[in-house]
Amino acid sequence: MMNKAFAVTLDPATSLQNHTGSWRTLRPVNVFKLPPCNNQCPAGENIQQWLFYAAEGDYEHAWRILTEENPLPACMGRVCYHTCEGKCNRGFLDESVGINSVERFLGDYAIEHNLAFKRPSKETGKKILVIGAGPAGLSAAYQLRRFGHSVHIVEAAKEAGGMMRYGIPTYRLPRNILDAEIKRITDMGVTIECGRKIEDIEAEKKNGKYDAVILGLGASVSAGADIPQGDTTHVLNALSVLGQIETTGEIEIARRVTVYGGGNTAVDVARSLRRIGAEPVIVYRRNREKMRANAEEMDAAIAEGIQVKWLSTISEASKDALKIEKMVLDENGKPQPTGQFEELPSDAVVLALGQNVDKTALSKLQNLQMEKDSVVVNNETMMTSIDGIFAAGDVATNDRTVTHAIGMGKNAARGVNAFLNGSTYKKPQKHDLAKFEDMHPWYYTDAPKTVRQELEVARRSNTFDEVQFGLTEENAIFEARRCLSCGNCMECDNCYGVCPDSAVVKLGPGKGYEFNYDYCKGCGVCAQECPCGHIKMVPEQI
Amino acid sequence: MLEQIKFYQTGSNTVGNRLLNPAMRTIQASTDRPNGLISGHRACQGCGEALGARYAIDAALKATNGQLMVVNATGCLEVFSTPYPESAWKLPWVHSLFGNAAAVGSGLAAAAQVLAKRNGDANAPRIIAQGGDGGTTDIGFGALSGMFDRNDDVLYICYDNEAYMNTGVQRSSATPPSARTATTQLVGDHPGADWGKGKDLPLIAMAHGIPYVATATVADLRDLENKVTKAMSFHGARYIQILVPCPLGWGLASNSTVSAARMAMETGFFPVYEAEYGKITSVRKIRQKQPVLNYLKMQRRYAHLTGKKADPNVVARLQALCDANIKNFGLLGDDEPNAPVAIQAYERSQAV
Amino acid sequence: MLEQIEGSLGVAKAVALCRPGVVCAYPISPQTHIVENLGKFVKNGELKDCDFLNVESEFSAISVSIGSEVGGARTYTATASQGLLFMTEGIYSASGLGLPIVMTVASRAIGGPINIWNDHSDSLSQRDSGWLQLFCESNQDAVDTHIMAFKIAEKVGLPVMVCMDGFVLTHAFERLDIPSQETVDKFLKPYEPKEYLNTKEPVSIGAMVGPEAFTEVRLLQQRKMAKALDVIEEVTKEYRELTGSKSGGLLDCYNCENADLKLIILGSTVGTAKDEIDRLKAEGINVGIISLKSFRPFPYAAIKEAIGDTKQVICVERAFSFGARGIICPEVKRAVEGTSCDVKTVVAGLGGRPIFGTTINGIVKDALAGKFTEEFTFFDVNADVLNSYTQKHEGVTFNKGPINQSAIEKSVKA
Amino acid sequence: MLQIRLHGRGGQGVVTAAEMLTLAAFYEGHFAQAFPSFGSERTGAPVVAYARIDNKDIRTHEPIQKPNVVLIQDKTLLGSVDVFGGLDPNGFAVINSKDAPEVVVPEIVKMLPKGHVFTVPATDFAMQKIGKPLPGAPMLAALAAVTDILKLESVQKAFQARYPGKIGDANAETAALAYNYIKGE
Repeated sequence: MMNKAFAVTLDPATSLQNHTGSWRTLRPVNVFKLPPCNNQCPAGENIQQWLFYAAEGDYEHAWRILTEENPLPACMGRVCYHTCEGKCNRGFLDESVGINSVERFLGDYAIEHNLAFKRPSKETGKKILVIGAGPAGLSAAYQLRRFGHSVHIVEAAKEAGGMMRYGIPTYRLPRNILDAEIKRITDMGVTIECGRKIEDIEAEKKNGKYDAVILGLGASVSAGADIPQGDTTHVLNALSVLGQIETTGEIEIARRVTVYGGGNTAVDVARSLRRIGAEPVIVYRRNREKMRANAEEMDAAIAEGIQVKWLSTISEASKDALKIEKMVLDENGKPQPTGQFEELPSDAVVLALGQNVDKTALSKLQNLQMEKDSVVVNNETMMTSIDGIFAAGDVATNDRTVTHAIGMGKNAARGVNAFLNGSTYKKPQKHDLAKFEDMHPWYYTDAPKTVRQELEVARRSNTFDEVQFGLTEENAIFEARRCLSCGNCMECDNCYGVCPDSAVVKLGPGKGYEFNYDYCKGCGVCAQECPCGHIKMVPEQI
Repeated sequence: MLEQIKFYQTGSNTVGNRLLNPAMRTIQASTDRPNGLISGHRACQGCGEALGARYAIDAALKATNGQLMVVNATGCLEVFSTPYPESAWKLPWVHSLFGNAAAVGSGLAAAAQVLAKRNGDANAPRIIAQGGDGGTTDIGFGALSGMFDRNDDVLYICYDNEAYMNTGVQRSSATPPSARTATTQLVGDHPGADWGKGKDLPLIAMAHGIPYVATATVADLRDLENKVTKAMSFHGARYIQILVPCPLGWGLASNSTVSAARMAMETGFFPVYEAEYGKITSVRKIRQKQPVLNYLKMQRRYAHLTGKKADPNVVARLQALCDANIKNFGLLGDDEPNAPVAIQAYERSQAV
Repeated sequence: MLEQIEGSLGVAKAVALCRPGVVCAYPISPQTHIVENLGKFVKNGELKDCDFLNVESEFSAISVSIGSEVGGARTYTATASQGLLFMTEGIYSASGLGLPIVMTVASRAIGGPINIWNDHSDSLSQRDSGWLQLFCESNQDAVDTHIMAFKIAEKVGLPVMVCMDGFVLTHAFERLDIPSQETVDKFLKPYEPKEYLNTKEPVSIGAMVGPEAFTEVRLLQQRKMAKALDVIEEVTKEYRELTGSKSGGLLDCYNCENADLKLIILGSTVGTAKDEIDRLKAEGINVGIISLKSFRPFPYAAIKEAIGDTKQVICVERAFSFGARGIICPEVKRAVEGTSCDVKTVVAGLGGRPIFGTTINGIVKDALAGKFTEEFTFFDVNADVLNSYTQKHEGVTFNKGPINQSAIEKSVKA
Repeated sequence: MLQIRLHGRGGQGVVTAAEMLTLAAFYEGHFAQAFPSFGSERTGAPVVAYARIDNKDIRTHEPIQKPNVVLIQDKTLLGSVDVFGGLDPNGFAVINSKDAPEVVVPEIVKMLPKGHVFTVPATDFAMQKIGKPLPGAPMLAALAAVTDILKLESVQKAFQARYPGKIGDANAETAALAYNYIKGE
């Protein structure tokens, strides 16, 4: 031991006795904001979280987080219209993150590695009947099973999958993928009974001693149109065309086909027909901006040589031609006839003007409140006007996408679970939206050009042959790593590093950070330099 | 696979990056970082110097495996870190005077080497001498130049906040033109610091032909750590000047320390580069070029250049200064710097 | 071993015998030969494990010394005059940090006007710096005092200035008895610093100390000085016993028994005065000489004892305090306060003006004749030189011979 | 105590000569002291050095005002510097010149006792043996010859000790020439 001089010589790190936290007038706190992707996702996927793990290469962890909200990632990675990407904050920087392709990669990874869902840790003994094995029903069944309930699905069609099987062409969703993801749900103990259409829901519930029922019926009936037509005109509906292609792999149809409609189904039909050698022309009464179909799908369709007649209605059909009337949009955006006509050579017409739910069984339910084409449900609990009967998917909404169906299925399961526990499900309050202005974009790197080009191809490949063009692991990680982690910690250590007072404590991987208020002087550098906008300075209560 | 993917969420821009291979992570990101300058010091809120000092000293501690001793010139850093009875330093540290840190460093290095030799230790502790820009570019300049001349085994770090902050923000020879200080006030026809004055100490250091000279800022931690680490791989005299914004002296929001330093780099106002034996070997390129006005706007010391009465000619001159830096140091794209090499540089490079 | 060598070389050899770890130098006359020789010793290997640094200024010389001493190495440097003043800030820092640096001051006048010759204005300007200041009366004294200085400094925990008259001693070529390395090694053990910077026990040295403890820090420094008085005597005793030397000590008395007058003298003038005192003795005049070796700490008790019951004391001073009077005299007065001893300052030998035996003779005769009527007198002033200016410009003339304070004051009023 | 004052010009080795003088005396067991007149003299300027030789410890450090001997290494100083100032009336003077003392300093020859003023062509000897105008060694040798206070060998040894090798030997040979020059007179 040295003989230290008084006062002039000091022992090391003795400043720790000086608690500079008392200087503070503002204190940093961690805030969790809702990333726009998550906010947008109809299935409520915690995208930022699963990208976080995907970026690390921990695919299973990522998949498990993903499947907390959505049991069908491999399917969704293909068929979801990924509106999340349209809201992605990265779009302000360069291009939005290819969330969908990473989801698909994770889904495929799980299939490839035989990842299974965990069975519930304990059984509740409650029985639930789910009607329809489409995305809503499967989602609801999966979530209910996770709660420990026993679930039985009754499906009218020959096979489970609903519109995923009978409404989506195989080039968008190979059936082995669908089968694998359905099997994973049945492996949890969910039973699916196919080929039976329940006519009397009340009786079924009562006889089967179900504690609750979820109506998961899809919109399986194509809407018709009143088109004056000759006898010989070949008019088909979209679902039957798609169903036939699904079942047989092809369809006998003329070369010149007109697809009538502007939704996703119209595009699916057109592109499917294109693949079997036809020359489809889409006729739509509004313009491109008003089109309901997914823009990427539409781009792909055009790229594949499919022609579109915008602002057109079919006023008359004959054997080999259609009489088309030109339309204009009025000030409300509604198409109005112009009285101008032209002729479109066409051997057949496929009507893709929307689908409806088969309401025959529903109409027998007394006191079931309906609105237009769907069942009225409580927005939070998803319960219909009848106690114990819930609804999800096409039957309960006009937003008839697979993603919506999955989200609604999940919500309905939560509603049922609360109902069975004697309470009412309340949706948790959403965090504030993570806005791009809250973030510190300087920190995010640009993609090197070569990698980006490679990715352009990869990102678009999922519109065609996925087996060949699916994302490589490299690209998936690459894409996951582009996530800005909006409003949520990505553990970049900035707060920990930039604190001039070493007053941020790093808790270790996955645990984030905490502030040491003994020393934090409240300068705010951590908040300023947090790339994600995860730190907020709030006034001290002095 | 993970390591091969060169594209990261935040690349090397953030302090840590869990996605980087551990060997590539910053020292500051580590939970067991040395914290050579620990909490409880009395620096102002958002002090750039406290931050820069911890960054640099921690990196040097790592590079020397803890065999490091520090000499500190009088100044803010000294005053806020060691007021009796508390020291914020965890490593051997000494303060003597304002203008003599480099020379005390020389003496300490000599002693360390002699003692190691006598005790049969293979490696003597390494020495860092450090001070602010006043202690470096002004009052300690002679001692520093002498240390460079002798090529003593000392790394001198100048924490450059562009004025005498400890005494209340007076002009130093590192104060940029037109900046307000207590001795270059915003009055008269030419408010702020005079044009045509000041020294460029990194270039002067390079002219000594010493093994290593670098500039860095607290806004690029990885660059800073790399430079300190690299500096410690050389023996002989080395110099690093780190831009450390001073919220008080610059009239900067206390949360903007790092942002201001970044802006200084991205405008070209503060060129960041390194040189070995008098020759520039690398330049930190501007990532997102900014007009100087964006830098000036952050700081009240330039309030006279951003308000209604602002003289656009002065802003233009400052922009020209940035443009000259960009050109001379090759701060953009693939441009290459071109500076003459100093005397004795070759000989020093040949010295063991 | 006896050698006929220059004083500077003798000092360099003495310092080398003390095995310093770091020697640092900036050249200034008349210190140059000391450090030139040390530089040579380091380079030719005579002085091993020592770093010799050529620095760019005295400010850096003291600063390097501070650094190396903080680093735990025995450290030596040397300077003079302007160099010492240029060091001043570091001088205070070194003592405040308690660093036992040994530094030779080859005493020389301070400019302006620039003057390279010997007087004591440089070393005495550092009176309040917190350093021990040991004066040497001969080169043998200088050799021995340097060796003792390291031990004293390290025991006390304060730096030591060894003050030897520039040129008069540094450049004098004389017979010197240089102790052997074995002897010095026996006397001076390898340096074990009380505290120093090292990575095993990290400390922060040089804290900022505010009003809450500054007085206490200063008191402890004063306490070290008090300790130094004993340490100087102990170390001197030990050294003398080991080597048979007569050097060192707080002060040295010559012919002090029953002296009618005592002269207090610092430095090389002592030898010249001794010869003159012997001549005066032959004339029947009994004058004692007190050679003041330690000016800081000032040995009040030893001075009082050395003066004894002598009624008249003259301090022969080679520097003074502008606007005040002598520098040594007030200290001596304090020492004999309450006695009837009369203490005065006689200024002589400024800026290299030689103090001859005749100068001493004149001082003694004037003193005994009661001619020093005031406390402060310029003795060896040349009225012709002075008048050549004052007469022409102001019409003022001074009488030949010593000029006292009131003559100066009167000349202003005239 | 013998007090010697040496006069010369910067660059002629005046201070060295004073030192060598005391070193020679040291070899013979004497106490001796040499010191220069202190100043910032440059080459060519008049330089004075002093030496004292005694058989007891030399305590005084005053400049020599009353020398017993003056050594004048450069006779060009004679007109400009009071080289004989304070010289002991019984003292000695040695002047570097090939001319006779009566020619060089007739008044001094008259002033001092007979045989107390010598000249020696020290520079000539130095040029012969050393090849440079360094008259120190022959001047000291002349002093030794004049006063008998030192042996020639001691002077030679002093130079050989300070300049080991050729230069020392050359100085020694030069010294011998001067010594014999005086002794031969």
